[in-house]
Amino acid sequence: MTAFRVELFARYAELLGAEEVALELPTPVTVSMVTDALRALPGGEVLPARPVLARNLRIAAPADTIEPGDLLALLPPLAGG
Amino acid sequence: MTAFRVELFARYAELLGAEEVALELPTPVTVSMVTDALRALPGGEVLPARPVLARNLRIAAPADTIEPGDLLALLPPLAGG
Amino acid sequence: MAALTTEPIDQTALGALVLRPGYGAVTSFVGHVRNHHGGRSVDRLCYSAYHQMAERECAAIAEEAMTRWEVVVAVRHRLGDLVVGDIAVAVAIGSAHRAEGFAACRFVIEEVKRRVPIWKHEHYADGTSAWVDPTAGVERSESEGP
Amino acid sequence: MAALTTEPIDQTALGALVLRPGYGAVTSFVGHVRNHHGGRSVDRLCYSAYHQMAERECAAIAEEAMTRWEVVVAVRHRLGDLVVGDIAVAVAIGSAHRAEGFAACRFVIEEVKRRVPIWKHEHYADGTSAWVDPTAGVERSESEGP
Repeated sequence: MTAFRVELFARYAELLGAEEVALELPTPVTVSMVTDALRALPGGEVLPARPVLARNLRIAAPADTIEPGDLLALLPPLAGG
Repeated sequence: MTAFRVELFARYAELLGAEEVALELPTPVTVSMVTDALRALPGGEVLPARPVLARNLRIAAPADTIEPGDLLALLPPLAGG
Repeated sequence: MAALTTEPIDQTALGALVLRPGYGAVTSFVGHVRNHHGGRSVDRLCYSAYHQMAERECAAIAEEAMTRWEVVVAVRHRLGDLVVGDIAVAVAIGSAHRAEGFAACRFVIEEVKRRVPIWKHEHYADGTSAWVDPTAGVERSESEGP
Repeated sequence: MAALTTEPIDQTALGALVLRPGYGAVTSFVGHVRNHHGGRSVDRLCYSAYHQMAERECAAIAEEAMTRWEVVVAVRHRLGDLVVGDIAVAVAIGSAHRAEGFAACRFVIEEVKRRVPIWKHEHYADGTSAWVDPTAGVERSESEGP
């Protein structure tokens, strides 16, 4: 198992009622495993099927592998500018 | 004959040593007659063959006719901006 | 220089940052808070960001522009509470040539909107609020009532 | 509003002129005096104009832009003595949409350079001076030394 934390922002932080979530998943962990685990949390059911996850400050692909210590963040649709 | 004045600017005012020139030409007066008359003045020989003349605040064509009271100005190459 | 700020953005100061003695052209884009969105009357809004990634993306966008064109780039995005008319985002491009300045300015503002993790929570005149989702129009917030 | 001014141009004030509550985008172009031209080191310069025609052309250019795009236009050109770094010309465009703002801003600055009767007398570090002729490079002034 690998333990890690995912930062949440804006509407997604509101939906899940937290700015950070701690997860533990069987190694090797992929991005889609993380987003599926977030969607299984209370409030997570309204997340899109493939929400955007950033890994080490870059948008990650669903099949990317998560390493221990990676910076993870779930990104709602961007609305800057 | 028609009498009129032509305003001069920038390098052309320097060349002709005046900011305004008074001319009298046989009616009907055309733009090219005005520019030819200006080129015949002392210092005017270095003007281009077809210098730009503005008539009533618009660029005039060489064959345009000048009416008494028209605002005339000889424009060196523009260099604004 | 940090791209994100909670202080009001000074466009003149931003333009001065990209001025070089040999660069005469400064092209800029400034986005102000509008008084309406999606047919609703906007009172105020709040921008938040994934701070570390947003700074990284702004720096990367500026780098990309400076690689593609011979320009100097400055970008600022405001965070926190803003009212109608406030500057939300500003881009300034210093260049020797106009064409490069316009191309780089357009590129930077488009990329900022596309790539920088910033979110906008709008508060409307009728007391409601919503997170703005440019991919789907305006979503009603779950946390605040109509 | 007069386009020609002998006072320093305030870019922030110009941007404020084109801001409307429903128009969030302000696109601007500012041209500063450069420290060189045609391989020569520029100290200062003097802009002069055919005042009445220049005002008329600036107003016509703004009108044309406002007809072609849904924008608000402000243009200023400085006259008189300027030093390196001073703002010579500034264009600000207010619009609801970025694309229109960029298109109108580019149009206005190109037309100002092409159509407005303004002339530039440059003074160089070596003590010489010349009238700038964009159609032919730099012409040596007849009235001043080598």
